[in-house]
Amino acid sequence: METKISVSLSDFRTETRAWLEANCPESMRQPVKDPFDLFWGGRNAKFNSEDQRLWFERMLEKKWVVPYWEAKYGGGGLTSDENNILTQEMTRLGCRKPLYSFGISMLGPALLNFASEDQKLHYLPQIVEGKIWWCQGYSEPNAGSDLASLQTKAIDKGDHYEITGSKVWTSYADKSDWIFCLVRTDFNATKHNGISFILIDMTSKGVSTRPIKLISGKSPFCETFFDGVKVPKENLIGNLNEGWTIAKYLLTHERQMIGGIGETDVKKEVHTTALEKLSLNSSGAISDGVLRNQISDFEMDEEIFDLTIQRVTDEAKTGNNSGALSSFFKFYGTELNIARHELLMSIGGSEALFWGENEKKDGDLARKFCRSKGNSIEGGTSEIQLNIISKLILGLPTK
Amino acid sequence: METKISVSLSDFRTETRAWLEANCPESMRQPVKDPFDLFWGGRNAKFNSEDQRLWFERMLEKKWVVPYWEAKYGGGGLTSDENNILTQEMTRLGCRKPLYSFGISMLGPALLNFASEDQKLHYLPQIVEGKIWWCQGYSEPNAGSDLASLQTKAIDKGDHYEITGSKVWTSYADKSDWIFCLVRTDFNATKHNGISFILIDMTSKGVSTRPIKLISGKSPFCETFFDGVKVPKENLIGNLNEGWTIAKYLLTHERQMIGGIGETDVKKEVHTTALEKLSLNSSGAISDGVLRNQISDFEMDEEIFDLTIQRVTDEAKTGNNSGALSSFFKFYGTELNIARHELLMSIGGSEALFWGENEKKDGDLARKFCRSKGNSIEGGTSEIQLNIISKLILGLPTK
Amino acid sequence: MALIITEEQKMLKDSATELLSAKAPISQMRELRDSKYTPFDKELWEEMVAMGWTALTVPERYNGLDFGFVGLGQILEETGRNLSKSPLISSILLGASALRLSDNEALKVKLFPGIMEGTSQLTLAIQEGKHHQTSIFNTQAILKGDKYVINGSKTMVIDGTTANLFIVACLVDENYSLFIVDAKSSGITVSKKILMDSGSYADIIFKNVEVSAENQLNIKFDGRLFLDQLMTISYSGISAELLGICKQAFDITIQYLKERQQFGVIIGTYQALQHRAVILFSEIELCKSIVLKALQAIDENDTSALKYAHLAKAKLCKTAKLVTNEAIQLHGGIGVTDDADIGFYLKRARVAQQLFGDYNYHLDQLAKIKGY
Amino acid sequence: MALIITEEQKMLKDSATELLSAKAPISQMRELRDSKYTPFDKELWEEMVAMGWTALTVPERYNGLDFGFVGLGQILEETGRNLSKSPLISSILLGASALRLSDNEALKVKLFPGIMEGTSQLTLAIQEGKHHQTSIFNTQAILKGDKYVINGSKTMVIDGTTANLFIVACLVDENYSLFIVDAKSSGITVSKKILMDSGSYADIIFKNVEVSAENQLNIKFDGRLFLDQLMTISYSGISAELLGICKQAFDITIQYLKERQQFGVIIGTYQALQHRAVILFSEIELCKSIVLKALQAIDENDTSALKYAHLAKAKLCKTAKLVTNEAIQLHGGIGVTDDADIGFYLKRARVAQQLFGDYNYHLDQLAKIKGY
Repeated sequence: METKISVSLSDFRTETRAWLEANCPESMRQPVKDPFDLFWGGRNAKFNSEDQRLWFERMLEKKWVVPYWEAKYGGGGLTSDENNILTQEMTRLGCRKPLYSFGISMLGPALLNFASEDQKLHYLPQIVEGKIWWCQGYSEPNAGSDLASLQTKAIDKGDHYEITGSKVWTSYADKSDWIFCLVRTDFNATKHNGISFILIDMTSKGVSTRPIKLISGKSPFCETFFDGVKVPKENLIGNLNEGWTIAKYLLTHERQMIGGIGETDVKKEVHTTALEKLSLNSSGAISDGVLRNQISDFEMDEEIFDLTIQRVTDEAKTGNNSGALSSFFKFYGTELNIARHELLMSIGGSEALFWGENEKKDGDLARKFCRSKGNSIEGGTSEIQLNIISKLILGLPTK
Repeated sequence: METKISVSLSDFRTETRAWLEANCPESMRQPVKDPFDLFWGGRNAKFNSEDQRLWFERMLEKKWVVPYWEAKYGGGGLTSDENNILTQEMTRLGCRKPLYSFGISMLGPALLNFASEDQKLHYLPQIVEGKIWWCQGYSEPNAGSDLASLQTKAIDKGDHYEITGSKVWTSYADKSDWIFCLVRTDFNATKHNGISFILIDMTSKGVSTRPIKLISGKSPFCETFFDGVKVPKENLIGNLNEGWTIAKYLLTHERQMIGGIGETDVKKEVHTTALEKLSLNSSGAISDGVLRNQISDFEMDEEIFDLTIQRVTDEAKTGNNSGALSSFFKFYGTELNIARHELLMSIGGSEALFWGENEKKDGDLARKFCRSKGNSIEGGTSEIQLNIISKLILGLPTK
Repeated sequence: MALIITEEQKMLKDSATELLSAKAPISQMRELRDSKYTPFDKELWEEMVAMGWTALTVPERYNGLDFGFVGLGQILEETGRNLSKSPLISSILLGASALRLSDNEALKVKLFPGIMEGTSQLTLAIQEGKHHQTSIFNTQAILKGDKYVINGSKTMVIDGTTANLFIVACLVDENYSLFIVDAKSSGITVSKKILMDSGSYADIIFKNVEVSAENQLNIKFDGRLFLDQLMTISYSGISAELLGICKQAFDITIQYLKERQQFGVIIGTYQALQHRAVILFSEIELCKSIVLKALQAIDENDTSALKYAHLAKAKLCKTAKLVTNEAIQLHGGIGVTDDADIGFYLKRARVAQQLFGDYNYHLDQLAKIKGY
Repeated sequence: MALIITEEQKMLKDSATELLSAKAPISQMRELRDSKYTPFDKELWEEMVAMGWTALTVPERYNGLDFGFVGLGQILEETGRNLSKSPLISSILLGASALRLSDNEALKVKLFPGIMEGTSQLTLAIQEGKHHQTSIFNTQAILKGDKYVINGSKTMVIDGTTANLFIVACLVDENYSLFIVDAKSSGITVSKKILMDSGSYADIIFKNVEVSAENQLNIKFDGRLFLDQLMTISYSGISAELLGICKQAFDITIQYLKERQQFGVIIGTYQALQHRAVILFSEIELCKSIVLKALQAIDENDTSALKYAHLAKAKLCKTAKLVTNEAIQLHGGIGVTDDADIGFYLKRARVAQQLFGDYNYHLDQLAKIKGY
């Protein structure tokens, strides 16, 4: 079969590859060992290495920190095809992202869709330049799966809102400069209709955070408390009491990320690890027959799941798409990741159980295993995804 | 460990064994090939062989057709221990039951618990003597899992009831003499409170039946229609409008039977079939490693399930029992039987797919496989059992 | 290339949906079964020929349409949906593909016309034991003069009672080879076997069956490679049919969940059933992807085509088992009656699962391909 | 014999419930972990000694209680429920059992008193690779004069950093043999490993370690049989602990389902969650039966005891994986925080699953025992 590639795209790929090879420092092409080794930007931005600084500044100058946003917002203005090529080439070379930011992946899309032009021009370029470290304030202790029952309240005080309540699962809240938040602005409306989306400076008086420790050890998650925090009214994004629309839009985004869509990591195949670690029988097969079958079944699903991402992405290009499919990807992708870690533990046997006393250095496998258990909970539990698919795709009735 | 066996029980076992060996004809000790080969009694009772007649008459004379009922009802008056010994010895020798009868397994227990003394003295001895072939009329086309919503109505006409409606899943209705039936006697009461339990002569005017064909081929099941059937009032068992109590009692009984409790067949181990039919590798293991693991996992559950029947039975003797456990046995036992047939099909490969054109002779394996799919539906679906366990054992709330 | 079907492939699929729902719905299959297990409806077969389905994968130089296996897969998916019975699998998926792969030019010129016209019906005789495998055959072909003499026995030959030509997989010395054998040749005994899907299969014994050396399908083409490529097509094609089975059994079941009432509510409102339905939906989503990929891989001569074919058959076997079992269970009592159609999906699925290797077989092959 | 526990066994179990809930609840385990992974609480150990638990399986002729393994199993089940940390597994389930099985009378007389008093702490050094197996050891003991010289290395030695005596499984020529080795012997290197359950394990290297021939546990008793019997006890005992883990993780989860509200209702009203809870309940019902049967089989010298032990460990490993995973998932967000106790059950279960062979290992052994 022939594939037609436009000449200009082909040129773009050649140029991109050459530029990346020339400009991406060798150390920025290595897999990330420690999440704290990433560059997150922010008011107190600190580069962990000279290479990291160089890479960020070069990409910023090239306008490739967020290559697909419009130029007026600080983006590179690339077309979707060009952006795909850039992503492919970065993946091929193993280039890290120059900036890790919930501003790019979550707040940005919300602003682009729901903010006023003034707000976009104000916030988006700051995101691109890495000036603000953003975190997300959605869930509350009693509003997890039932997010819309959130109780953090924003009371209208004329020129500002006064915000009181608490959020959980705010990643890096203790390091962030600003938080984008869902708050209740109307207590009389039905629960989905009284919610607004607002931006809050974390240095405001009355904001405090407390880290959450997970079963895997320390985590970037925090609880965040608001005790009568004053927030200017212009920080409201979109219409008052219509924040749920923005939330739904962002949750779909988040599900796709957690489900593995757009992930660029190349995962090591499980059977490769198995071949390194396990004994083989005389015909070269893994001696543990049960494990061999489990691995084979897992890799079957993993490979086909990746093909499914491809198929649905291709279908979306022709206009056939259902937003609820993101729930399917989130559900299935996280189940696969959990299964992967179970297998790695099985393969590793007693060795994989090592935990150690130094959280930063020891027990990588066991801690990642524990961490994976959260995948089917964060970003909407698997059960919530199943409910969504049942209703929106299968059209099964609710009582 | 020492076990104390009372001398008289030990004697009873010796005598029983001797009697069975002397009186059970050789052909009545062979496994049943064709269900139509069993003796079901009834007005038109026909013995399929001289041995079958002999065996029934000898057991009848010995009072062992229903050994555990009181003598005044035609039973043998055996104690529970004695009855267990008789069952064990019959199982050991492979003796068939002398009479197959829903009268013994289902109606009898209901009569014993809920009927008047007159009714007991009238019906029970007839059951023992195999004079009446009974069938069961519970489910209706729109009252399956939701049995209590049954609509077959019995209208009070002074000296009799007039019954109109239809029943499904009435086994052997086309061969039966009488049916025990749940009917609605009060349309104003809540659905569980307007049901009565009544006995109907199948030769009454207005009764008709139609056989139900299953995916496995012909079946003993029928649809049974009642078109203004006159039924004397004395045929009511228990109190008017309290039939649901009897139904619940009988359903528990039925579940235990379907779940395999009290089953005396000795099932051939799946791995034995596998060893006969499958190729082995050089170390004597089944070459198909996936199948080997599936068999091993299945036999693990099967063996432990049998132990669980033993444990719960033993616990019941000490007074610790929950009726809802019959739901667990029904659910788990039928799932195991379904899994067993899936494995046998896997082992048999293309050979097991043989169906043939002669229902009586061909395709035994494939037809039994198809039939097994009904196990998790008949006698209350698995889903209903799970609901019951959730509510009655786990105490989980309902909305 | 994009993992979607093209406009042309979509049109072909739509025309298949239309023809089969009109001329070969599941009621036809039921009638055929109730007419002493008639293998297929001849009129339908003529319609299929008229639609060009028999020429779909035949190269243009032999006057075929050369439309590709993605196209044939779309049709097989629809026959799976309708459980339509025809010689499409035996004569086209297997027969025409074997001929297409052959390097025996004379045989191709001779046989393609009859296959396309539907007047000649081929089938493949490969399986010998209870389970499919392609590594050991006991059937041998020995060269004597200008003829081969075939001895051995085959089983699970699809439409083996109606085909006029058998493609027989044999050992010639140590090598694999495929021969076209006339069904009427002396020394052939065909025993009809009706399987669970009401389909007609055959056990065939070959006793000193003579076949001209001109009937050897692979002349210079290595028999092992030939078989691998033919099996790649077979696995993928049967997987396409299984996909149709899964989709339709699922659709019927979802429809039932939306209609059936118990306890005063539609049973589709029960969350436990909803979640199980979504699991089925999810697995079928994966199935769609791998079936299309496997079919595309054949058309593109992808070097990983065999791996994708194994993946397809493994995943589809596993999913078909799950979906058909759940479909019956979610139907409740009506699901196990012969009156309901859903049981036919269970029965056809189990046969299609065994055809050319079950889940276990393909999972094992996948591990072997990856070297563990 | 009846598959129920006796009144005496029930009383023992109740006393264990009482002691552990009072003195070794899960909060103690958390404190030990937060105190630099302290292996166990010495005071608790003394209480256990006072309760007679260390003498439970010691024969009467050595002044033990000879109460049997069903009894020890009840206690281990309760330690599983509470995740209590103590040397019960290492020194009693493994150590005292090895000594009980030994035919070295002098050694028994010498060591039982210290074990029962809790002053001497034994453990078993058997595993060498990442996975448990009992068929190949590289650790060798070579007789030189009246001493054996041991060379090799062991891993996953439970409480290996606190035990004063190691029972080391070795090869002597071609035969298996077990030796009591003083932890302070020259040539021994112990490396502490904290595993996922916050427990303290050791990798131990034996380099020319000399041990008196009098320390050989099996004199005439065949080493293979000795190991099989010791493993029968080990598998069954760990299974009893896993049963307690499953039961408690389940109970905590059911409680949570009855309390937690979302969408204005108690989440335990959701049918999908109810059905999943019932699956867990059902599997735990099976677990109860096989654990008791396996323990009874030891006490009764049942010739099938090893089979029941494999069945127990296989089933319990599978169920513990299912139950702990579902327990976390059904808890939602709180389930993955360190604040909640439920995560500890996951972590201990995974370690106990690996100890003395995982599900895969025991399933394979079962097939082997049955000859397929």
